[in-house]
Amino acid sequence: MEHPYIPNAVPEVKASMLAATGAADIEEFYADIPESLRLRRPLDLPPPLRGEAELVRHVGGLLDRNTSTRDALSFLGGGCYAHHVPAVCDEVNSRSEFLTAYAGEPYEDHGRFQALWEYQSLMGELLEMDVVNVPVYDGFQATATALRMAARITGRGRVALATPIDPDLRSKLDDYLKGAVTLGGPVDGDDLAAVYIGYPTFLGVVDPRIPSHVEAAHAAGGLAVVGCDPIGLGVLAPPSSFGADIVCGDIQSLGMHPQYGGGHAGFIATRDEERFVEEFPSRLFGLVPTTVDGEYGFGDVAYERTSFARREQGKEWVGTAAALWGITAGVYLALMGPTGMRELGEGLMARCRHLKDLLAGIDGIEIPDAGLPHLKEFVVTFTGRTVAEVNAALRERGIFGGHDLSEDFPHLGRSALYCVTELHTKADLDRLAAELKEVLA
Amino acid sequence: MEHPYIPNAVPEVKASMLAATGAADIEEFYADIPESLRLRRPLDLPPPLRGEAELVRHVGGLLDRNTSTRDALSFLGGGCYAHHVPAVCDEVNSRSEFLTAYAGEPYEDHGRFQALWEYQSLMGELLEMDVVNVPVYDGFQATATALRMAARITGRGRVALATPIDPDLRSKLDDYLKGAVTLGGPVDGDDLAAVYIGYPTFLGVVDPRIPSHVEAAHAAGGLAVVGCDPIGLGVLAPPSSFGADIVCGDIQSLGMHPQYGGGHAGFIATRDEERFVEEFPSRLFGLVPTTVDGEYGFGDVAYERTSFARREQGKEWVGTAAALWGITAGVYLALMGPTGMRELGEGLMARCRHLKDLLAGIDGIEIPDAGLPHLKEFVVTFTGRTVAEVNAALRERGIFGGHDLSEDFPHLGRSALYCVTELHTKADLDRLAAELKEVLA
Amino acid sequence: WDEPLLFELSQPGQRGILPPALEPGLAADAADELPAALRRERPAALPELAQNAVLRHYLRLSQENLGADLNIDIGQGTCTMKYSPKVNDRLVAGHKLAALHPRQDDETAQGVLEILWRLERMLAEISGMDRVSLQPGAGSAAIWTNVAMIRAYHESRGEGHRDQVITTIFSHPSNAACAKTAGYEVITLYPDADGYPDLDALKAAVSDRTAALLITNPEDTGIFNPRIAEFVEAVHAVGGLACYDQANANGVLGITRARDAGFDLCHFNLHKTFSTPHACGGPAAGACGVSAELVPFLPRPTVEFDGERYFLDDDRPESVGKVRPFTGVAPNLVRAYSWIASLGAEGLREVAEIAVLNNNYLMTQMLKIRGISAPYAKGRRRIEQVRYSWEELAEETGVHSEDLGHRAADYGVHYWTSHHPYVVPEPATLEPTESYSKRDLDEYVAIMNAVAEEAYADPETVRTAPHRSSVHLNKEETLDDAGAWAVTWRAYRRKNAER
Amino acid sequence: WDEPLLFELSQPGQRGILPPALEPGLAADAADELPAALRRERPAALPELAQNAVLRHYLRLSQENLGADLNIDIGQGTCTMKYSPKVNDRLVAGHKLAALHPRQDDETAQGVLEILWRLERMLAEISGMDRVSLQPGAGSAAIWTNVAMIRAYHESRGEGHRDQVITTIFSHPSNAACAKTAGYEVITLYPDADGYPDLDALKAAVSDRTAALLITNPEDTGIFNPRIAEFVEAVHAVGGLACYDQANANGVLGITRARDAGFDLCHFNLHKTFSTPHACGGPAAGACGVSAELVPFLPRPTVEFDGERYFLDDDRPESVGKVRPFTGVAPNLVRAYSWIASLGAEGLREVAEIAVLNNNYLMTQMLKIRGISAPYAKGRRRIEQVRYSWEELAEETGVHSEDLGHRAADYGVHYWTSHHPYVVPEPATLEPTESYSKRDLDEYVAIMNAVAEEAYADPETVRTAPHRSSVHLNKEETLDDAGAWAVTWRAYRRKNAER
Repeated sequence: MEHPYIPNAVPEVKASMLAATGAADIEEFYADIPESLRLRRPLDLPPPLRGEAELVRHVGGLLDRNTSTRDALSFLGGGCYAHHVPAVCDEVNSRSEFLTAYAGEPYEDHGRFQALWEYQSLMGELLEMDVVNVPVYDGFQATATALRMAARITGRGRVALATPIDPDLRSKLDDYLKGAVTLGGPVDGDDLAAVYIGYPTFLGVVDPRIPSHVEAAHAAGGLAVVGCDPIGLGVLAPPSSFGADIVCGDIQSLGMHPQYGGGHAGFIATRDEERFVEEFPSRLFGLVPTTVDGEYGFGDVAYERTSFARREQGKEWVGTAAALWGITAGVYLALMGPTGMRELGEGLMARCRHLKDLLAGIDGIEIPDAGLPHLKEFVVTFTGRTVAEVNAALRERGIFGGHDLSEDFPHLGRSALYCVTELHTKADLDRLAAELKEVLA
Repeated sequence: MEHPYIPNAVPEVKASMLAATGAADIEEFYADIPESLRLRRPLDLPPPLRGEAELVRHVGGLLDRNTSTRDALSFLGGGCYAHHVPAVCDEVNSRSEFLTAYAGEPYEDHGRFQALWEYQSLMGELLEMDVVNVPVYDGFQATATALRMAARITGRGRVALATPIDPDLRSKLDDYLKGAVTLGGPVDGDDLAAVYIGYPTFLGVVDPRIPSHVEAAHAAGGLAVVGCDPIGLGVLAPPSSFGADIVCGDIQSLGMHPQYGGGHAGFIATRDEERFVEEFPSRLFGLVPTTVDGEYGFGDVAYERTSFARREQGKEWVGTAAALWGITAGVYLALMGPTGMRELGEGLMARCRHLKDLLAGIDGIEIPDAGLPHLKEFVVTFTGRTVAEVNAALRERGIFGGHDLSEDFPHLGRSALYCVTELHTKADLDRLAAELKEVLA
Repeated sequence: WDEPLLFELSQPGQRGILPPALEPGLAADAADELPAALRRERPAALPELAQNAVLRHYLRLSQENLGADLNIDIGQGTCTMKYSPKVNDRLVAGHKLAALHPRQDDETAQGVLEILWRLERMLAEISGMDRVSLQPGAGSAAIWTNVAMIRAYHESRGEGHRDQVITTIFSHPSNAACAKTAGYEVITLYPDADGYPDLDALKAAVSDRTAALLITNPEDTGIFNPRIAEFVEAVHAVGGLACYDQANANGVLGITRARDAGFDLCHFNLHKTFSTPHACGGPAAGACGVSAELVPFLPRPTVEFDGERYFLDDDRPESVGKVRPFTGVAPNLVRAYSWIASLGAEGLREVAEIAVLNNNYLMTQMLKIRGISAPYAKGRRRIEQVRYSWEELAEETGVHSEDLGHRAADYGVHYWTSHHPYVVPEPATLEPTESYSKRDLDEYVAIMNAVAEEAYADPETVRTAPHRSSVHLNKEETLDDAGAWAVTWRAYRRKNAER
Repeated sequence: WDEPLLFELSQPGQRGILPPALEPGLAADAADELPAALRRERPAALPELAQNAVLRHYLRLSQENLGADLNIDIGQGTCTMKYSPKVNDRLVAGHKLAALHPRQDDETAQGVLEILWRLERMLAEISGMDRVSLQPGAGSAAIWTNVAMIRAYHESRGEGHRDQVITTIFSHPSNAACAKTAGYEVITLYPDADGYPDLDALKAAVSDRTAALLITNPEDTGIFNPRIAEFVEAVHAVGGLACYDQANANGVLGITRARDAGFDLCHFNLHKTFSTPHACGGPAAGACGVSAELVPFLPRPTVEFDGERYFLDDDRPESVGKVRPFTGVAPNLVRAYSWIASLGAEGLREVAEIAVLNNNYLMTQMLKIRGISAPYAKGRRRIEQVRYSWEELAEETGVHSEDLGHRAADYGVHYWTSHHPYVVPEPATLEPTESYSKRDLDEYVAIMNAVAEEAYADPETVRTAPHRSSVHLNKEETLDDAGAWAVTWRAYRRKNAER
């Protein structure tokens, strides 16, 4: 039976093509593979589901066993967020032309180049920085590379961590920076390549001391690297305004569904100085004149930096990453515009404020940083039951409680990171408070 | 607040445009509407859900209250069918270019014309007929028009019904044919414009007497109008092969989701004779040479027939109908090909056979036409409980039982029309039988 | 793309999709039950293509098409080519609507029933009518439904002798054609010097044979008939019904209502004013609003609410019955509901006002173009559209309106002339709706201006357009020649072979 | 389309989408809590556009793009541009995956966890490896992950002194670059006369400083190295690890397996061999297979099954840790699973065989074109791709490979030259995969032939191509000039103003 994905499997076609090549059979093409390496049995795989309907039923049936954040009321965050995804974002990124293109030249793929350059430009406006890269894999990779860039730019080897960071990010940094950059220590000293600042921090705080960390780093001759979730920048000052040299983070919030962690893409932004630009490993698309006056072309800026051009002589390495999410984030920012981003930020802080106030009033709950501003996440400490117990009880009630911090941040006690988004109505927040009150009673 | 759907609501823009028109305010444009006709209060509508996220939650929340045929195991048919819809069908009909185009000329909408002409051609091959129209609204409309066409072609005014038909279709015909065509009576007589034959019948039977009805109609100087669900034509002979003059029906089976009745579109097919073609009220796209040699153009065949061209002098009337479903049915037939249609038909009959055999063995069930061939539907008669009782019990068990015929076909007793599709696995059919056994025990 | 026909791409043996396999225990030969005469002998001569070949073909065809999402689609006047929000498309794509079977028990369809019920109330408020049927498949089907109700109404009162329907030449052809199909004699009113339907002619036409007046307002000219209430009265005076074709309702949402002018019936095209996508010409959706007297005749079933649950009511003895299968084009009804819900009363009024502003702004700019005019009601405003005339240009250059439209296609836009007959000579009908920005309108005018100037400077280029489209001018004569027309590939091949 | 930049389309005051309104009871001024220094003062200078204007812009840009669905996309050799089935896209688009949060309790994610678990077993069988990590974001990230595991492995055995990694020039640049980034000295082997990496050079290079060999096979030339097992042995002999870059696995599915040749690690690009869409350059997905010895070092968490439930195991003390957030690019993992599930063992083998048939057929036809050659291993077959050379054509016409590629864009296809350095002069790399039909391949060859003939007949036309694309030749020098390059609109405007 000819498979719909393999057109030339039709026997007559196969035969005529074989004839054209002069080969007796397909085995002949494999003549260079020694018999000792040949697998002479069929792969041990489940029987195929060739009919599309059967496949849909099988895979769809498995996925249906999941309970999604649309099925439940979720307060999970911690690096992945269920913000609203505008329908136009999904529409654009599901277009065949974007979804199935790859690495064409600026000429046949003008649209892709323009869309990604526009993404860079929109992020540039949000961040008020002149250089933004084509997305890397995720915020982890962006952060790791930003810190390596800082080390290369300064010729120094230590990065101080000014704010609590995601333990998973720490794990990534430990691996990726090994042998090149050490992490920790004071925001001081002539070995200081940079200070890394979370804005907000992993625990959701917009720390008023951030500008002083930046100053301290600069005073020591180091750079300030600020990690941020761009979703807040409608109300939060762009890090460049208080002196950040490199800004990095994840754009998942800007129009990507959570996708069980599949919606991530990382950005790195700097000023437009050659010593910064030359240290990017990733692609940077640039606007360029063409042979036709007034026409906009696009191409790779300073391509010789990259490992594509110079293999191990390039900066770190570059490959396929997360371009489609860059295009999507561009669509998101174009839809939101300046006013949308401001209103969204205000809405996040208002909901966050409301939930903090509600929860602070419940017996058995403390909000450690209640007095500090939070964008959309904050820590909730349970004085009695464990987070696991509370979350299990909430799950029974159709609620996904906050991310359990108890193991990673033992000094916080029985704590969880609660996240609100603009999708939470006041009634949702009130419902959480009411259920928590019952659970903790 | 400027609504995203109304760009020029921006006050400055509004003002500049007003200025260009020389009008003082928008009221001026309404000067011709007498004050007595003006609504001087706001419409009494619910407050708007301007934010897309709020809208999605509201409408999505309402829709989530439905239990779909994916949530339940359904045996409903009777004119609307949950066949498998290939992903490529959905992909093509959700393309902006097709979804939001309308009535452009052959030049800017060449793709639409070609896709619809190809639909006509694909249906033509399935039916082995040379003329197929751009889809009308649904099978009801197609049938009603086919019968009016038969009356106009023959100059006679009565259509005999050779097979049981959907009571809803009968209702449509009673309204639409009133004053033009009478329904009923023998397949004989010099007033006989046509005989109408369901193939299969509304009750699912592929009636072996069909060719003899065709012969009888022809003998009386009338036409044979055959209504059919094209999904079966991979195994069923095309009606043209046994002499049908006009074939009509609904293409919902060919790649349209049920959509609570929103997936219907009607076809009418005839031989390529002027006396037939000239009686179509609907559009017929034709292949046409252009000023460039060898180029295929497309346009309207015999446009002067239509009410677009000649208002009440045209044949019946024509308007926006269901073109996108025609394009989709074309995609479906192109994907299925001759072998797919044959295999599908064989699969339907095999499942139908299996279920008939299973149910026939259950106490309390009789299959009235068990001995006749059925494509995908057949009548099940309950000797004890009512269909309503059986269906309520099945619903409790996550099954949608067959469509209740008790009221519309009282002579069949407590009967229901059960439908299988290629989506039913053997296990599904066995499950129905097991549950029915319990329910009827 | 220079995309061949599907049939030319066929490669025997290839498969686009495979149906589910027959499991053991199912009879592979069940089709052998069929009597020989009803068993297909030779497979259908469908093309054979791998899945990506089918996809590529249709994607390329899609790119050879414009669509409201892609261009400044203001040239299909009377069609109300407004933005169809993508979010509404996505709302109806999920299985909670797509996989809903219309014969399901009402208990399992409460969500969609509630939406239909709410949509009916919204449209009743917008039209001022008492009840609204959502069953018709589109505008012309709604006109048919209204005509059917009119017929049933008169018959129920023993006035089946009323055999005339009056309409106007600027009302959609389906008004005349549906009335004719229902057995009525059609009387058509032409415009007076101001472009309004002639009231005197109406008064002369009405009689005890009058079943109804079917009329649009504003008509396709965009001119609102200020004496519309008098038209209604004149018909009522003789016992006829007044039926309002509100396909062109976009300029009057929240401004004026059908019932307030005395109409007994009206209809909306939900794919026009209420934003559901035009889909290459459907599926669309129509809605028929009626006053209390006509309610018994509404198509069945209606959607009812008993305070706890929603249900379909099929027990309506005076109903005209079914005008289409089941309860209507549900996905478009949900889209229309979503669109109204996203705008509310204030938003709908803004839609109307901006549509009218856009139209009058566009008219101001268009009339600066050489050779164009806006016949009738000189110096007066228009509502939501304008029927322009290129008569002067045609006389001076020999280039016709149709040619200009073809040439505009070379610039990525187009327009529609008008329905026949061309009462306005060399017509072009533009309707900008509320969806297009000032920038868009200015761009469209610039293109039209360029094309018009070209008609004066180089008429041949315009007459032989399109030049940059996927295809060139058709040799139209083939389409009206029964010996040559080719509605299908099989007919084309046969006729070609016979030549 | 001649589509402007988004910023040029901005119309102040327009909105593309509105966030949810603040309900009563929520503090509209909550942002005032922020210290002044951290409060945004002026709004971001983002463009302001209505929703349909944003949509139209991006739809037009999409139409100015090719994509595997639209063209005969065999010109991006090494990229395995196969058909990405639409059904798989639709399976991952629903909320049951899209709205799944990666921090959900495993109990609520059993469906996706089962799919990941099953996919790992499938890929383990296909590679012969013991376990497979699905966490890496794409191919280069998978290479990095393998290098990180190699480093951790040697360190765990007290052999941290091993500081050299050996690779080949026809292996993907990321092999060299990742090794360098991890701190290794990189030794690169060049091909011998037959195009194979030089075994003698390898034997000379290995030592107790050797951490690993990172090698592709078949390499980008499409030539399978028959002595690959000897390469592995040579590295093993000095205590090094052998790591197989299986980005190019499409021709060997079910034919030969990494572990069977003795490799300790390998990786697949799921967006290549396993059909997930290329998405303009990601999101993609990588998979790292390892032998039992390397299992402790796999990224965490792993997906485990206790016989009843699936769960994430984060308690892996020797793990290299996280290489990306959470558990990988879940939608692509589900797509890859679906693709394998739809083909099975027999289908995968047919994929490989037809990909290889297509490639050798294509080579036969391509080599008939004037001026082209396939360097190395003359007269021998290739596996899934071929690196061609236009050296002869370039010498005879002065037209370079890149120019020919640009000209091909005018015909709606394109090709990619090669990674730098151009070891093969004037390279062009074609990989037809199993997705394209004979007809497609013939069409592609015909275009290439036409372009090559044109290079001889009219070299200037080819050198100045593209002529029919959305855009013309870039003035490349701007891109390397720090005073002129413009990575963002704000930089462009600033530099323009400064001029």
